[in-house]
Amino acid sequence: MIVAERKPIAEIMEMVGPRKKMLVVGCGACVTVCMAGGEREAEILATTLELAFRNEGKQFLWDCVERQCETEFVEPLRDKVRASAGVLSMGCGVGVQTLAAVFPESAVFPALNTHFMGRPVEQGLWAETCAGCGTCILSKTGGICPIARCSKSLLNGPCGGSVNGRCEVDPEHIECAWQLIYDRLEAWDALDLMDEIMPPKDWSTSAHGGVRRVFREDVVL
Amino acid sequence: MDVRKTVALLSNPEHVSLSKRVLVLGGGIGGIETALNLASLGCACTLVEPGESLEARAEAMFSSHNAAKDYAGFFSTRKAALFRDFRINVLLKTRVVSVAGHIGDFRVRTDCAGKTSAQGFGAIVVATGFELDAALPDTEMPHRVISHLELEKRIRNFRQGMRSGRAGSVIPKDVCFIVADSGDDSAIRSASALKGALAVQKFWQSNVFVCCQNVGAPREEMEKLYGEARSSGVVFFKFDEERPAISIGDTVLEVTVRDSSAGPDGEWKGLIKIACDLLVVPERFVPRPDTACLRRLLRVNADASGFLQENNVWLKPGASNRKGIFFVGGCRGSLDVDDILVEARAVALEVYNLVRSDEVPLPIGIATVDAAKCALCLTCLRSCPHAAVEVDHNPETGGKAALVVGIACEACGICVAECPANAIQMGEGEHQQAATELVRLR
Amino acid sequence: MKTVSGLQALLDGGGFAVTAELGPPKGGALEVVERKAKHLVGVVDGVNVTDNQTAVVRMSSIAACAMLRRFDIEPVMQMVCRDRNRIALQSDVLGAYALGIRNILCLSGDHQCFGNHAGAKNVFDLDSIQLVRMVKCMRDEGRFLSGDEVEGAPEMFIGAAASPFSDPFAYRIRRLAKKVAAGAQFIQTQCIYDVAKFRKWMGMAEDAGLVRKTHILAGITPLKSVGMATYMKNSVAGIDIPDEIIKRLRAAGKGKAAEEGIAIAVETIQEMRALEGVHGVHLMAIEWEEKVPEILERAGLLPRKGWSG
Amino acid sequence: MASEFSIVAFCCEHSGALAAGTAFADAGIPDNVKIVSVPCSGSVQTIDILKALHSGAAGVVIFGCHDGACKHLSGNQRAKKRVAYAAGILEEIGWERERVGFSTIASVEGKVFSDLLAQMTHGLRSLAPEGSEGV
Repeated sequence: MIVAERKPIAEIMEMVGPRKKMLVVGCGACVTVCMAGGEREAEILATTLELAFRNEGKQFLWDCVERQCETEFVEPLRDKVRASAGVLSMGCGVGVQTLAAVFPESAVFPALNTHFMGRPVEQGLWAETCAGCGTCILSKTGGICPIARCSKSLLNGPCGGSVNGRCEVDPEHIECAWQLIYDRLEAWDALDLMDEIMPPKDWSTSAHGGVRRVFREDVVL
Repeated sequence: MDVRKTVALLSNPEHVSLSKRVLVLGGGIGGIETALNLASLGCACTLVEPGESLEARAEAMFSSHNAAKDYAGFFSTRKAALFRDFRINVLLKTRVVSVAGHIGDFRVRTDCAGKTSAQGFGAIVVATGFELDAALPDTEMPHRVISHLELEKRIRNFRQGMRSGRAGSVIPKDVCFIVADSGDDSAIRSASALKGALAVQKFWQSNVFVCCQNVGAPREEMEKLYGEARSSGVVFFKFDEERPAISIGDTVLEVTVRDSSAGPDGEWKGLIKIACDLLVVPERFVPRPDTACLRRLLRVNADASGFLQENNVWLKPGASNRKGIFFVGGCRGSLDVDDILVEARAVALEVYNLVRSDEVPLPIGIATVDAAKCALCLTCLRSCPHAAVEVDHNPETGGKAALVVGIACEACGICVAECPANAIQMGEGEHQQAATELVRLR
Repeated sequence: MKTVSGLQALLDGGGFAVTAELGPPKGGALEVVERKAKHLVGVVDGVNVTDNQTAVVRMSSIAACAMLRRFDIEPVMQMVCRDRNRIALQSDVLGAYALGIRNILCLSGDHQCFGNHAGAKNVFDLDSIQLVRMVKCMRDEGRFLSGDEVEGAPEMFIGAAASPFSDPFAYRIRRLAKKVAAGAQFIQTQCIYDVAKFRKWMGMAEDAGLVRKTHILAGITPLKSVGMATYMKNSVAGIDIPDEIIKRLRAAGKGKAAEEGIAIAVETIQEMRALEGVHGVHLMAIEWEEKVPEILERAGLLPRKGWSG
Repeated sequence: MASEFSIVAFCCEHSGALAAGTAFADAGIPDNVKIVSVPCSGSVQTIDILKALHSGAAGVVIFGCHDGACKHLSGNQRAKKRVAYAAGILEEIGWERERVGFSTIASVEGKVFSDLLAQMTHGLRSLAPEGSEGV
């Protein structure tokens, strides 16, 4: 899922600016699960902002949609958006832009910082596991992605910064992905995969190749 | 009709029937006693033991660790009773693979040599015991610094050797024991050291020194042992905070201890050096390695050192964070056989009281999930302190959603507070949500 | 193949090579390069010029290498994958060759979080092994990574690094083998203090048949103080300093630790010279270039025959 | 006691609420304190705390059970963390952390209960003026 985190309130307050009435919109999908922007957080943010601006008598309404990235789910907000001077989206960056696209006449602001695609390692801790590079190599790396999980995205084994299974970039928090890959492949008796020289990656399918699209002719109506 | 009410009714039928069959995990003395007590109360039991027989489990009990008595005879009598009892089904070489469900209806899958089977139980009693970690201080002469268990083995071999006329190994001339206070198991360690000291003196006629912090709890058996040891010539040194230092020379070990017992003039605190050729130190009692796995399967909590049952005043001895799951004996850190016997009886009664009636009233004010709002984030499942939440097909929608199992819910409202989708409400009961109360404040 | 690298000529001819390291200045000051170079002229067979080491911005390696040639020093250009994509890397290899640089050490590069621009976007388009292979392909096949033809193949002597004390230890030799297979003709190692462990690693390299396929230069860094030693031991990944070394430095007493550090370096060099398969030493005297002649003198490695150009 | 502002005290029914009862019987509880009984301190949500302040309370305190005495095992720890989170939010909007608090208490500690509230009242009085309006 997409993992995000609420922006500092001060930054959000700056975005509010002179607006007297705003709508906070949560999203019921990924950001609910990662506890950044679901119904609960939308309510908390709206209440917090009313407290923060209590002397100016500003009003913050809130609502939450099923998935903020879908036009159909966002559309029903039209009246509420129209009645507000602006929208604070608690969706990921995709949700923010969907709101902005559906309501081009309204000012839409992001209340979250969208971080990465990842998984909850434990309750309250999320870690990046996929970089969305567009050409998956997990079959060669024991199901552990070095592009997302090696600090240098190396493709041919660990650099000299791997010590005791940790990455020198932040030994306390980052595991060396290549140590994990090594251990997994060793257990599978498939270490010869790590003897192969992996050729330079074609990054054109990743964020480096220009704006990306996925197109399925058969499902186009 | 209100969807929430419907869900509440469907997921919490008013009458919940309970299975009376009880699963007992572990075939040591705790497990055997629990099963026998339950059977005598009329509960059918299944006792599951991963080992090939129950004897291996009992070995720790025969050793001198367990207070001052000799339990070998007692154990074999109880074991015989266990196998005789038609209400008790003993499964050897069997492990628990998965546990689903809740009190009254735990669905447990077990594995016996690759063959799995499933059965339902009303309650589960864990009696998987403890283990001794004989890891000793790093030394280049490991055979000269040994654990209590190793000492017992050596004495046993020596005696067998004597009987069969074979020459034994070299007999140590001076033997030193060190026993430091270490919490709950101090009494047992002391008993072990005292019994070991007496045995060494009796069979090897060695000079025996015991450096201790405190000679155990004031128990009658312990006093007796201590008296016996003193009168047979065992020399005691008592130390305070400063632990004895051990230095290892080429041929002898030297223990340096600051003796804090008052001398004749009432002031003397001497630094004493004991040269010995065998040093005996106690093992550590640790949870069995499978305890952590069992914890995950059963979704129960442990204390900081990994023993089952956390330290909480609301939990009666043997009770867990989950209704219907109990702990007996070594797995929760009880080491003394006499204590374990009492525990087994008490837990059997608790279990019996829980499952004796065909139906139990549902708790009042339990939480309910609005399946339509549930984002399946699993937060409630992870944060419920009583493991009362499941993710299952919702009876209302047919789709998957979190489900608070009424009979296991303790109505604390923690899941309500954690849910990021605002999808859980406290049921209509005596508890009103804090937010409702607040309305009055405005 | 036409030999154009003096270092390669020495190593391929069976000589024991000595390389040193020179960190370019954090500015455009030519005189700093000159001052540091002065200590190294005539006493080493090549000088590595670091490429924004520890991700701290310094004068470019390529420019400093070109300057060293003016001072009669054979440069070894270090090139990291952190700051350039494949386009820039190939372009710089060509530029370096045009400036007379004949040795290249291909590295992944320290992560930018260790430097003075932690917010920088890193590149790592290629990794060090892919870089080695790319340079080899440019040289031997006259082809860019794209397959296009190179006009004037860069005749580079290609090197790579090895970190024998990093983990997983068992994989380190397989990784070395990958670098050699990719085209690494010489290997400079991370600094060595635990000689016993390095011997074990060399044994493994020997068993894998690698010592005949590449020239291994053992990395040496003299320790200046107890503080430096403990810092490197605890905070620098891939550096393993045995307690005995630290004890020796400590025992030397205040003001004498540096002297002891040099003595240790000299001893280690001598041990390396005696070690089968080690074809040279790489002396990384960090901001201590002036001590290089003394260390080499004491290790019996002077005079050098020098670079004949 | 006449007071210019109010405090909301969320009280666990196993400890805080009982301590409130004891305190009430002993010396009474000031009018400005609104007691809200909850099944567990861990059931108090961040939004509850913010809403209390939004409704005009000058301060919010949660009374949970002592460590190892929470009927729901970890409820008091959850409450403590949530109060810290709410305090962080307040700090972000320029309010004082001291406006929210968490205390563990036993049912018999009526005096402690009163003292803690008196302490909080005293502390809040020195803070001005955000929370003091709108009661």
